[in-house]
Amino acid sequence: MAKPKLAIYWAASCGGCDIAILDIEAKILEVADFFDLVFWPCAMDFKYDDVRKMQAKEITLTLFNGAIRSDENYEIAKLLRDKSVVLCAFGSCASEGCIPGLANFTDKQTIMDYVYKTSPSLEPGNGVVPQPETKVAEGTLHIPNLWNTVRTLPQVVDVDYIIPGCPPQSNQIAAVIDAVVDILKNGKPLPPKGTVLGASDKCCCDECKRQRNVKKIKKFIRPFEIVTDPEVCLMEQGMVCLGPATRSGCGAKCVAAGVPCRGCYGLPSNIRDQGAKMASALASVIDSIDEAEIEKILDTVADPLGTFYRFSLPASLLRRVQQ
Amino acid sequence: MKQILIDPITRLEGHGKIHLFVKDDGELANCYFQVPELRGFEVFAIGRPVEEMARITTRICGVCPDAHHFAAAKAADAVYGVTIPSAARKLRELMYNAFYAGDHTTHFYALGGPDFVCGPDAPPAERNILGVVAKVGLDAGKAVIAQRAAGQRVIEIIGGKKVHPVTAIPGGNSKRVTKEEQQEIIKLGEQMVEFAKFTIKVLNDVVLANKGYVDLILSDMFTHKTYNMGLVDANGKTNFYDGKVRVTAPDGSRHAEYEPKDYLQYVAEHVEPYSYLKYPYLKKVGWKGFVDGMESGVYKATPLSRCNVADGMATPLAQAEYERMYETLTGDRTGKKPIHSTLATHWARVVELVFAAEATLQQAKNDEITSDKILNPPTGIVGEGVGIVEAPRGTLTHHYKTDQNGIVTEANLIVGTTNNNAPISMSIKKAAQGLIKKGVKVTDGMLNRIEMGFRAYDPCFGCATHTLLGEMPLEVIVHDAESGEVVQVVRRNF
Amino acid sequence: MSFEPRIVGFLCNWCSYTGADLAGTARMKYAPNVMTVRVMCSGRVDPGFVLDSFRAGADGVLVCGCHFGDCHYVEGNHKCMRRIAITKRILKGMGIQPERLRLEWVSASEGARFQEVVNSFTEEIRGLGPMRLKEWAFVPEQVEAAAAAHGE
Amino acid sequence: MDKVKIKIDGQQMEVDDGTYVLEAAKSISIEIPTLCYYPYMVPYAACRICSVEARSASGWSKIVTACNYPVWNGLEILTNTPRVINARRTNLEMLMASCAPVPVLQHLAEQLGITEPRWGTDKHTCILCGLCVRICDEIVGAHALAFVDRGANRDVSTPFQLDSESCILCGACAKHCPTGYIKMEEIEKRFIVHQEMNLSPNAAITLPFRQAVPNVPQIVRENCIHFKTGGCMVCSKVCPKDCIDYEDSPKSEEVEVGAVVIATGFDSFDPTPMKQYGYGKYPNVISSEEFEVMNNAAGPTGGKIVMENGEEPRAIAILHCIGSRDHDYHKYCSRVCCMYSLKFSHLVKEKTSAEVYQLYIDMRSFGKGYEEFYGRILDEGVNVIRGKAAEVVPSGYRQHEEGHLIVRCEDTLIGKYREIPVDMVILSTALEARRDAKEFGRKFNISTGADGWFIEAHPKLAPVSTTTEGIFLAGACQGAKDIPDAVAQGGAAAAQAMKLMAQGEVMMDAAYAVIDEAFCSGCKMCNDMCPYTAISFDDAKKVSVVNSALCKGCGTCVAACPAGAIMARHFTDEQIYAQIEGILA
Repeated sequence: MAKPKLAIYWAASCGGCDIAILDIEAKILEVADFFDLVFWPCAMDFKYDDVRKMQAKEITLTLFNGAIRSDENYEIAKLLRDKSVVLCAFGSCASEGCIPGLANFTDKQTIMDYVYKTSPSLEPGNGVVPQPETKVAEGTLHIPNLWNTVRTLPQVVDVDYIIPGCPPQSNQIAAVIDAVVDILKNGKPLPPKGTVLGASDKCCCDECKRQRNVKKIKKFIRPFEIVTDPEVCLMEQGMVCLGPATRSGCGAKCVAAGVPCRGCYGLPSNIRDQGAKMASALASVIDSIDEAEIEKILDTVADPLGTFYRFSLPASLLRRVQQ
Repeated sequence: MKQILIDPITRLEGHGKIHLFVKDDGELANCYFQVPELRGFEVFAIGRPVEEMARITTRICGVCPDAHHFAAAKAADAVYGVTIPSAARKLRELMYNAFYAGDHTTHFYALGGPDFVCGPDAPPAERNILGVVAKVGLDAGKAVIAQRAAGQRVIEIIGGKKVHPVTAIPGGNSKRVTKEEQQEIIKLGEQMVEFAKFTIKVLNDVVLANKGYVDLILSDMFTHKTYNMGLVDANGKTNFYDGKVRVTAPDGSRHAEYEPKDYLQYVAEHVEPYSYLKYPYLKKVGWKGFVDGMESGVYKATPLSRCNVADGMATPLAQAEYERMYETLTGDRTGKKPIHSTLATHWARVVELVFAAEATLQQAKNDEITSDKILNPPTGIVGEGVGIVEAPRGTLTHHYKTDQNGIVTEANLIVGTTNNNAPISMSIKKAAQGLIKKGVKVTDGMLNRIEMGFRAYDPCFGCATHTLLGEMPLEVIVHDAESGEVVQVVRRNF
Repeated sequence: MSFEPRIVGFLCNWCSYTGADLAGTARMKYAPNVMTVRVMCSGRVDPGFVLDSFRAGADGVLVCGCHFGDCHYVEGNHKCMRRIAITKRILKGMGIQPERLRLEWVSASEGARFQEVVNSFTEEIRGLGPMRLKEWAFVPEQVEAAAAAHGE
Repeated sequence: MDKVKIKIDGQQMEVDDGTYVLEAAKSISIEIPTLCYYPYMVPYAACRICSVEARSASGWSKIVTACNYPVWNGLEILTNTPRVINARRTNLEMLMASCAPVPVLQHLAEQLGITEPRWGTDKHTCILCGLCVRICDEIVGAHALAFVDRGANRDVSTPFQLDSESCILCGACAKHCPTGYIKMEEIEKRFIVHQEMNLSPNAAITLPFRQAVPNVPQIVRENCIHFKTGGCMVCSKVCPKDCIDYEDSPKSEEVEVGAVVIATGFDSFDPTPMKQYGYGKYPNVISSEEFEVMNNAAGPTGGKIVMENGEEPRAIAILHCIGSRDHDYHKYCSRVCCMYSLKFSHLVKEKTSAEVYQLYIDMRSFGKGYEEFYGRILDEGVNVIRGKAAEVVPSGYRQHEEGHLIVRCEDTLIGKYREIPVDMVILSTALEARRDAKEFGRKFNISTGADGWFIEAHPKLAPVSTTTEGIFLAGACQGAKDIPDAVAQGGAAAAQAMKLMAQGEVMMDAAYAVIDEAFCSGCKMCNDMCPYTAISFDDAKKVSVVNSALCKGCGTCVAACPAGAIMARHFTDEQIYAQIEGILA
């Protein structure tokens, strides 16, 4: 029988997901052996046309990483949706917007203005701003239109599964691949649509080895302000740690390394807004009933929004900042 | 007039495109290199705590997140005006060298390698890592993967995570390294050094033994006499993690040597309307367009540039290889005379690879890295800081201004590959001009040569991800600029 | 036609909800703009509810609980106060006027106060004007149109 | 102790050896006059009024002072022989030589038939018996009094006639001074009425209040001499059952119960702020509670209805709705005032011949037999005037009405302004919630309404239950009500409590929180969240667990759970989000 076709595409992302795939090391050979890799921009060349020429549902599995930020990203997303049996949002960018999603705190104009008009290292007196369309002596050049709002893959096309993480941890990727191979080889049933793969239902604390006792917070501290006790829950040491509101699967590596979780594995199944939930939980453990004091304590949270929504802004209830 | 669009070629922030405009008579009219994506990290950095930038900017590039991690961390240290404990500094440097070793390896074997090991005109099917493996031995492929794995493992031990490390915070590191972990790193270091030696051998036997290659390297088509930029330590030797930025002129004379915080006096960025990516140049020389020479501010920041500006390498094997390179290509082993041929960058990369491996092992053996004293919690705040490291693909600058709470109010980033934006454009154009001529049909070999022009820079994302499947296939569609109808399609390796 | 604010009111079962009832049985007239959701305690109100209300098109959100010391669950209202405080910060950061979220203490016997709160809040929201979410929904047509205009 | 046989005025008796004659005589109730005698002190024999004749079998006889002459076997005492009378007369005449006007002495003089004291008389009132000095020393232990000067100038006083710091103002000296030489301030009669409400405000031994349970007196340490000086302890000497325990003090005991009935009752409204009625300004304006006390047969006036000056009033006005049905004070109707006011007029009519005026807004004689009672009052000739009293003023400005009060009001039935002259005004004050009801309610997690009464779970369906399981309300603490209603509600509350106890199990509200182990990662965010400590941590499974029996379903832990692992049954996130979606659709 013909090998199942595998496609891996990235839109607005950093490539870390692809590196993570490579970090499964020797297993990558297995993948190459089992699948027919029809499409992996960073591993091999491709033309959109070639994909367009494919039959609908010709690709068995597409791992799509990266957020949707330009017409081009969107085009490919639609294209791959049509051509793939299973479309999988791979990594934080595709599933929830991730760090590029922080752009939803601002807008395209502000970014263009800063980068090409106010950045301190600009050519003195620069008046040039990149244009969608540029006439040069020899003809016309185009660059794709940038969107004002970063979108997640599920927001623009129908997605079958989600593999969270920034990036998804290699061991999880390996596990998912085994599962997929198992399904394809032995005709195992597919998991229900919308299932989150390569992660668990619990939250980061489940994998965190630190001691947890009582959470009562009088002042929030930042990761560098103290030499942390390696044994004790970082939040109980006063840090804003998103672990409790973050899906587990990462192995709680960051907290183990002494820095608080920032939530890259996305929100657990039962909640709708990672930031709001974290905020609610934090507010709950603030140790005061005096309004003024509470405000004081909240002031010690550096950049609450940017922390609560570090990875999930475009997927949050409000999706972007309102002007 | 016809337009040839090579799209996409490689990923910096997103894809890159090459436009070749060909006159009806086949003569190349012009060539444009585009980067069609923009993220705006500088803008959404505003309002974030500066210590978080080391965890945010890693997402600029998942291939060299370590470079961004440290550049941002160093900037943050500066913002808080704190000196990190020497143990922390050693850990960071150790991790960074290990990262270099892995990164350079993959590029040399997967990307640059094939062109030489197999020859630029070898059939594409062979001209990839598998071809390399065939030439230099079956285990090479596995060795390359092992080498990557080694680098990633050291990063995981010190940085907490393989991709997007997290442990560098203002004032030092958040994670201690245990004695057991140190032993593991030492083992990995030894493995790296062994591999580095093997790489030198490959370079000798396969590349330098072949006069044709040396000529190709030295050929004018791949030569640009630009300024060079790189970090050097107190002794003027190459250092990736820290030091002063040294810039030398095409003639080898010293243009400048400055502290990171002064970068704005020396570097500025030019903008073209057809590309989102800016074109850095030397402020004091000025932007003169896409031209080289003493008068043009265009500079390179590549492994070769780093060798050109440095007085040598800090480790014995690397120093030996350094001298050999200069002797072979300039006849002056001291390295006073800069090398301008782009393709020599591959060789320089091997020199750095050797240095990185040696340094990793050296530093891993220092027991201080297992110290508990790895964090000086900052007390005061300065409110502004610049952090510069050498990313494998060029000098990486992070610059932050903050309020009294260390919340970023202004940010400026000059990313590794960006430095080489202008040179890359020039290399592509020069290669294309050399190849696309009246009456000449565009062939696969030509395209590869064009590609060799920019591949030497190892533009971010063009690199590590090629390990398995060999060198990037390429397709060129030559079509009529007016009607847009396709007149010729050149495909390769599909 | 004039703008009629749509306000979601989260009312504590023991105080404000009964207070609203009282206002009703006492035949007090007050603005019909507040649509109520009964919760057992203001401490049940999750910032997510507030954000989702705005997401779903509310112009304002009113949360009512028991006066301090009167909470049927001892101190649910204190927890509520803390959560509302942080939620206001989130709204501010998200570019939504924090005034669109109001926390009031209305006891079971304060039907009149409930009337007053609802009326004043409704007027305040009327003053702030309708709440329009910017680019929340993803509309392919718009994007494709833009792309076409863009010439790609 | 061995007994001795003695004879007093011919009566044979046996008493303990060493007993004083006076005590012995008292025990067989033979009167011997005394002035300086006080039973709990060493006799002093200063006044010598207690002189008696002592005889022996051998026949000799002599005059001795009974108070300090110990008995011996075979002693015979005669208390009214001419010789004895003569001795007493002489002593008295000597005392009268300086202290003629003292009533006690006058009285004795009559008994002894003295008309003209031989040595003349003088106007002093102190007979220098020294009783006060001895009491202050021996009993009170304050040592504030002493004899000063000597001879004709001898006197009892505090050192140097200055206010003594040693004096504790206990009043013992004044109380026992036989001649009334030492006086305490006069106490107003009105004040006595108040005093009687708790057996005087500064008494050392009192009942906390009438009908206190248990109804036994207690020592008020701050008023007790013993706790000031360590002396006195007279009460312990007096008490025949040795009940006095100075060491006893209030104790609080913890009792585990399954149900609580709250019956804390009401406070009565203090009319002082209503200046127009002059309460506290005019002594004959009294509150209904004070009037009740006055009516008490055991009360200060022995149940007599009298004015401040002790005279019987000729006209009494009873003002309804003082503090209730009043927008400035309580809007509610206190329900009981109309009826007790009618009862008052009935009592007045019964006990006095005074005219009674009832000034009311509406006559609310609801309930069994009430309306009939109202009718009866009318038959008794009580004047009922529809119209709330505007003010009470002294009638001083009119010649013929000295010392009386004028009640001004509008008689809304005849539509006329009236001024009613009366001697006494009774204010029918409102019932109001106990001042500490709010904080008390917090202890039980029950809330109070705007007017301060405790709120029942449901006005119709659960009138005695509260929003807290097992806590019930009885009587006026839930709202003003009269005795029958209070008793009825008390019964109901008791029954509810009994039911709980009989069941031995409680019905759970279906709305409580549950933690889904599959989603809980044991972050412990919720553990300290629960006011009922219903959440505990399962160390084996590393998850938090809700004890559904303790959970009250407030849902604050649900809002707090960052993983969405806790579900509030019947108020789930899904349900609430769906409501939001629905109402805004």
